[in-house]
Amino acid sequence: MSHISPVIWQFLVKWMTNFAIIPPEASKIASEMDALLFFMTLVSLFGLTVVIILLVTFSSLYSRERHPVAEQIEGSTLLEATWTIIPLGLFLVMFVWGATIYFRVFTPPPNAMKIYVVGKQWMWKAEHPGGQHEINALHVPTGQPVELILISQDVFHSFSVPAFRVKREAIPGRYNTVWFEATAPGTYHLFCTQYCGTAHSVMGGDVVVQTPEDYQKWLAQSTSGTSLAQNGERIFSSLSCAACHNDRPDARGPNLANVYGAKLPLANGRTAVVDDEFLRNAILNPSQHLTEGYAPIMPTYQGQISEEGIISLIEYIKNLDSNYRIQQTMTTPDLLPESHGKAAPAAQGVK
Amino acid sequence: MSDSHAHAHPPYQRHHFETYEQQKEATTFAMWLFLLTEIMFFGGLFTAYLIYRNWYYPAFVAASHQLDIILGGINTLLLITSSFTMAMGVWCAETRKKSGLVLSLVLTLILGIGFLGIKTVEYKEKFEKHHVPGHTFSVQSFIDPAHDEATLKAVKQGEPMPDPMPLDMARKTEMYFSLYFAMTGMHALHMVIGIGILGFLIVRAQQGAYTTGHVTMIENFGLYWHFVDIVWIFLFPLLYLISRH
Amino acid sequence: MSTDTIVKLPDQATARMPKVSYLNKEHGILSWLLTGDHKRIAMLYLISLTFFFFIGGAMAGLIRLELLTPQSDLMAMDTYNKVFTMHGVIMIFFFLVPSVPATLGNFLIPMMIGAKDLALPKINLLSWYLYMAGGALALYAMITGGVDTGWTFTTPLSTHYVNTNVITTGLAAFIAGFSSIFTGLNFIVTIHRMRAPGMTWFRLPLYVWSHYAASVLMVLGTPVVAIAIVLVALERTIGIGVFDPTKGGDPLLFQHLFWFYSHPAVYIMILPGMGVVSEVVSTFSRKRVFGYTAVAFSSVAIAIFGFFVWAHHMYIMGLSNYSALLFSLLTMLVAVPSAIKIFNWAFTLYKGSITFETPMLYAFGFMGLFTIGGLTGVFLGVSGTDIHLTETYFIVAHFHFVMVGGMLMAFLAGIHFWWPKMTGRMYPEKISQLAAVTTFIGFNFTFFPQFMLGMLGMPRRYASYPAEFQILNVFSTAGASVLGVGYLLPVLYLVWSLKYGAIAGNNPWQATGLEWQTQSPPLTENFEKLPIVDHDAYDYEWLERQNQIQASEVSSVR
Amino acid sequence: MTEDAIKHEHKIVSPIVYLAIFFALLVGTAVTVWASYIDLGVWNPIIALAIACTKATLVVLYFMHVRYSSKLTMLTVGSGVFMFLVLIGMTISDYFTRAWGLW
Ligand code: HEA
Ligand code: HEA
Ligand code: HEC
Ligand code: CUA
Ligand SMILES: [Cu+2]
Repeated sequence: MSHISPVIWQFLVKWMTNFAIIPPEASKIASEMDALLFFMTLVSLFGLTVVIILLVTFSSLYSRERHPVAEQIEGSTLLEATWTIIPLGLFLVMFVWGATIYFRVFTPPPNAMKIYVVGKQWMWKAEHPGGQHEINALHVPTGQPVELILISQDVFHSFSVPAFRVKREAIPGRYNTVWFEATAPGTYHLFCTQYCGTAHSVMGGDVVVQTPEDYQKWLAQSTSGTSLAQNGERIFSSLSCAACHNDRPDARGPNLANVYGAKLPLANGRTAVVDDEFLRNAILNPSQHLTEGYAPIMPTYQGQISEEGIISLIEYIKNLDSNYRIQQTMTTPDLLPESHGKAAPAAQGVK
Repeated sequence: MSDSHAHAHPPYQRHHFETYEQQKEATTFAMWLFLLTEIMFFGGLFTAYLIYRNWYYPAFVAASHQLDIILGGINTLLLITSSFTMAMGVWCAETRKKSGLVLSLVLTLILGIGFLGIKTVEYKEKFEKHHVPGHTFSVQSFIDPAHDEATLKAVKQGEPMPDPMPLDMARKTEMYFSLYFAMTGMHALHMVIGIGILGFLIVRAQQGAYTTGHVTMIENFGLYWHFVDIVWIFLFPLLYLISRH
Repeated sequence: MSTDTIVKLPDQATARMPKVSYLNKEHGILSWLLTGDHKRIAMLYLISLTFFFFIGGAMAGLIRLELLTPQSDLMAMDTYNKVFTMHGVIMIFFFLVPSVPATLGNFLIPMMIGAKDLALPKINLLSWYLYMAGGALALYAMITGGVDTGWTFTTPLSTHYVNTNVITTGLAAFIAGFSSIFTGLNFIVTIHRMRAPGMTWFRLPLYVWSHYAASVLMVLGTPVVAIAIVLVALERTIGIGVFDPTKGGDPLLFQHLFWFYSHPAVYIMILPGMGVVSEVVSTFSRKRVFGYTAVAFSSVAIAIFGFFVWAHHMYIMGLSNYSALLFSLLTMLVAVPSAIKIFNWAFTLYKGSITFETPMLYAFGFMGLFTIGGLTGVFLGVSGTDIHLTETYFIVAHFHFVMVGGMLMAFLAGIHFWWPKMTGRMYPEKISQLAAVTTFIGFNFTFFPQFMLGMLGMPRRYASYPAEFQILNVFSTAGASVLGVGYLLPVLYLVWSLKYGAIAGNNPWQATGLEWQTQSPPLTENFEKLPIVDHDAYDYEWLERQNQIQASEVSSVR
Repeated sequence: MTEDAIKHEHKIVSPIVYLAIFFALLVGTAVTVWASYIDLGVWNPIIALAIACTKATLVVLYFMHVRYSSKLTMLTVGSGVFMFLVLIGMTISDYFTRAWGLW
């Protein structure tokens, strides 16, 4: 739609949002979604009108007063074919159009900035890579694709921002992702839309869209002092991951530098792309995706690290572009496992 | 089948049917439809099994090796034999051999009870080894077989010592046992119900109720019993025989 | 409203109710509770279903009252959650799934195919007892603390995080499920094996076809939800881990198993209603249903394709994208047979001779509202738009349009249409037309605003909501009170008509079905002698000839 | 009961057939157990299932008389198997494609 006449589209959207028929459009995908919704509404109105016209005209033309004796008609293959094929065709158009949007919304672009969101009964916790934590709120900049990596600590939740027209369930045990690019600064509703127990209806808050400059300011203000990666580094050392994952020749575990995004050959002969989900699994269920050439000796950390802790670890591993940092970890005395607890500031997320 | 009843209604024909044949077809068809629901009922469990077996194959292998293949095999034989005796029961009813019918049913009953008896032994062993899912579940025998009594006993009897498993995979054996108990439990429940009905049938057969030409009851029960047998025919290789080599 | 009518009643001055009928063949409560007669069982169902409908309706009233204001002030959030859960559970499992099949289907299928009873009368009675047991259990669960999982029992919420009566309610649904399996099984057997001589498949009324399709869904779908519920119960009690992510289970698997039943279940709910509409539209336009075979086969197509689309309830849950593609495509396909039906009904009116008695009004209501509900279902079936609309009031509006605007209207159409057959007396026409119009208006006021709420993003299952949504919610609540009146009216005047209604005679509507060719209320064995069928369904010319023959017989006797 | 009703349905299966099937089942059981002890790689479960299916088919056809039954019964059994496969197959379609693009 918007391709046909931007002016009319703009007008329509303004009009509809002013009369509270659609929520404000605050993301790139929103206008496309609305275009499809608009198209489908038109088609539906058309179909409904046809049905109503048929019902009304026939009822008045052939009421018993006007038309006392019915004429028996078997049917008409031609007519029936018509009303099979036309709706089917229209539905298929909707299907294809909708599927393109669906794939778009759930396939984040590679350059997206990642924000982790953990849902739990009954709050949303957002973790920015810079270490900013938010509860029941989310700050995002305009003009920058943002990928949300969602997980739940307990039951199903669903992260919904009507103004962005995106929504994704946060489920336990697995990362789900969704992305959007905000366009209009402002404050929008954030809802939990999957029923999750008693306080489901108050599990939500605001999404604050800011210009990139304001966003930078906000980032600077609300930093907690440690970035996710730094926190991850602490966890890495306090759980002695580096005992195996280092670049020494006799290391028992694979080198983790630059592993993120790589195609990893697995022991079962397949390969796997290392993404967030893979890393999470590698830490919790290490023997399920054995890396080629290594023994299944890595212990599971299930039950020892919280979801936030895992997120920090992942963020740390992602940013490992050399083993320099691991070396650092190993040689910094107060971060060494033995002396842990004495000097190291407690890492967040270790249970 | 009966010439004396050529056109009069036999006593066991219900009033709303036109002919006995219609009644028989209707009830048999109904039984088949019921078995259809049973297929779907077990279908849910088989779906779950298939998925988790693919995800956690090593755990499934290790856990399945905890089952006693001899007991499982004997049980399979018992069930197959009971299916055979049941089929013979149907034949006896059709050919109006009352004592044969009663004998077949009693044999079926005994075999069925034997199956459940062995199942109880197996369940008991799972309890003792802490392999019942839930609070008492323990992965000890998988992560540390060298210190597991039951495993040691098996090793003494000539079985190879299993390798210890990584903890995370060992924990997934609980999934195997969840499915094991859900599937064999549902199957055993069907057996229990079947045995209950069998008891009733034996009494009625003794009174000669099914050797007068009215065989649908026996036939339909036969269908049920064979269905339960079929479920086991699948459960046995799926649960007991994973990668035994 | 047209004053012209097709109703042909016997002369009220001389008319008498039949001396013997299924209603007075035997007396005493026990003769009802132990009956094998499909018609009596249908009446038992009718009474118990109505009871459950009003319980569910009372819950709906509470929901709407709470939503009058943005805060959760009428009741605590917990209570609200319990209320909508019980509303959903009761309305789905104890009202809508059994509604038309167990009452009208039970009553009519044997009569329509010319049989004396359903094939398995004892199983039929058993179904009712199971239904009552399940219902009692659900009420018990409700009284002793309720349950707050939503009617979808989503894991792991239902398995690990709520401590309300999940198992009791699950068991209730389980038992009700078996009741519906037995009903469906009975119908299939009856339709296959009990047809009167000459009643070939393509002479069956479309009502029977649609019940056949719905029964197939009941038999094949229900067991899967049964096992899912069993697994949830086992997870709560002994702690097996099939759906538990902390034990390596996949909570989405529960969704698969649940919706494998619960999507087909929506067609279990709508198909019998479509059957009613076929009968009503044909009778009141005095015309054969346009394209009989297409309508018959579309029922079967809905039943078959209905099994292939369940994952459209899981688009945003983490279903694989490719799977979403597949299920979305199949959803588009399943929507088409419904469209065929709607247009075929519309064209049944073409060159008919139409009158507008109450059943027909409800049928018109059905066609309009179901079209809206169905088309909005397509909005949800399209994977892209579902992202915005899912879990909002758009869904709530969608399914109330199809279930209340569609099926409940069809149920009322059927009850009015066959009331004379079931009781031997007519309902009062004027007031019932008023009730029909009231429900239509009330319905639209209640649920149309919810589409807008959904578009705006108001999530469902919310006890409190942002203030900006209040206006539309007030509309909705106001509409619901009108709707409530619209549903209370029929209860009152139908009970009234039992005693004071006009005596209906065999065939007040001059309809063609076999059920109309016998006395009303019918004999216990339905027909005096086994009917032999030599004409197609909806053959109004045959009826005409039949009437002439009878008239000449009567005059010759005199 | 009329004569043609009898020949129309209801063939009495002879005990010899039952016995033969019984032995086939016993052999089948033995073969599955035996096959599970040899390493056939991916073929192990396939063979186990194939044998189980054969055994089940024998039971259905002979013990349950489907071979001698009406088309309707066969159709019923067929639709049961079909829906069973739909349930499993379409559910698996989700699990199978979840990791698409990731290997
Ligand atoms: C009677 C019940 C019933 C019926 C019949 C339907 C029918 C349909 N439903 Fe609905 N549905 C429910 C009851 C029902 N539904 C319920 C209870 C839920 C919510 C469950 C919960 O989560 O609690 C739900 C949820 C639901 C969802 C899940 C939404 C989500 O959770 O995200 C989807 C998605 O695809 C959907 C789709 C459809 C479709 C495509 C149809 C189709 O069958 C509709 C077909 C009909 C038509 C299409 C109308 C006729 C067409 C015409 C007249 C043609 C018009 C002409 C032109 C276009 C030219 N429904
Ligand atoms: C057959 C199915 C059916 C029927 C008929 C109805 C009928 C109605 N429903 Fe229902 N509804 C569902 C099935 C149904 N519903 C389901 C499955 C859900 C989802 C549950 C879930 O999320 O888990 C739902 C959820 C649901 C919600 C959403 C709750 C939420 O998500 O927070 C709402 C809100 O408006 C609602 C309203 C109504 C209304 C106003 C009616 C009206 O049509 C009812 C009109 C009838 C009456 C008003 C009764 C009249 C009687 C009286 C007035 C007597 C009263 C007596 C006393 C007070 C003692 N329903
Ligand atoms: C006892 C040694 C050991 C310890 C301690 C250990 N690992 Fe590993 N890790 C391994 C081995 C061996 C592998 C390769 C085999 C495998 O995939 O399981 C591995 C694989 C991985 C992988 C998969 C990526 C790849 O390149 O194969 C990740 C990610 C990982 N470990 C992270 C961690 C983290 C984070 C910690 C600490 C919390 C940790 N490991 C602790 C031994 C260890
Ligand atoms: Cu979290 Cu709803
Ligand atoms: Cu659906």
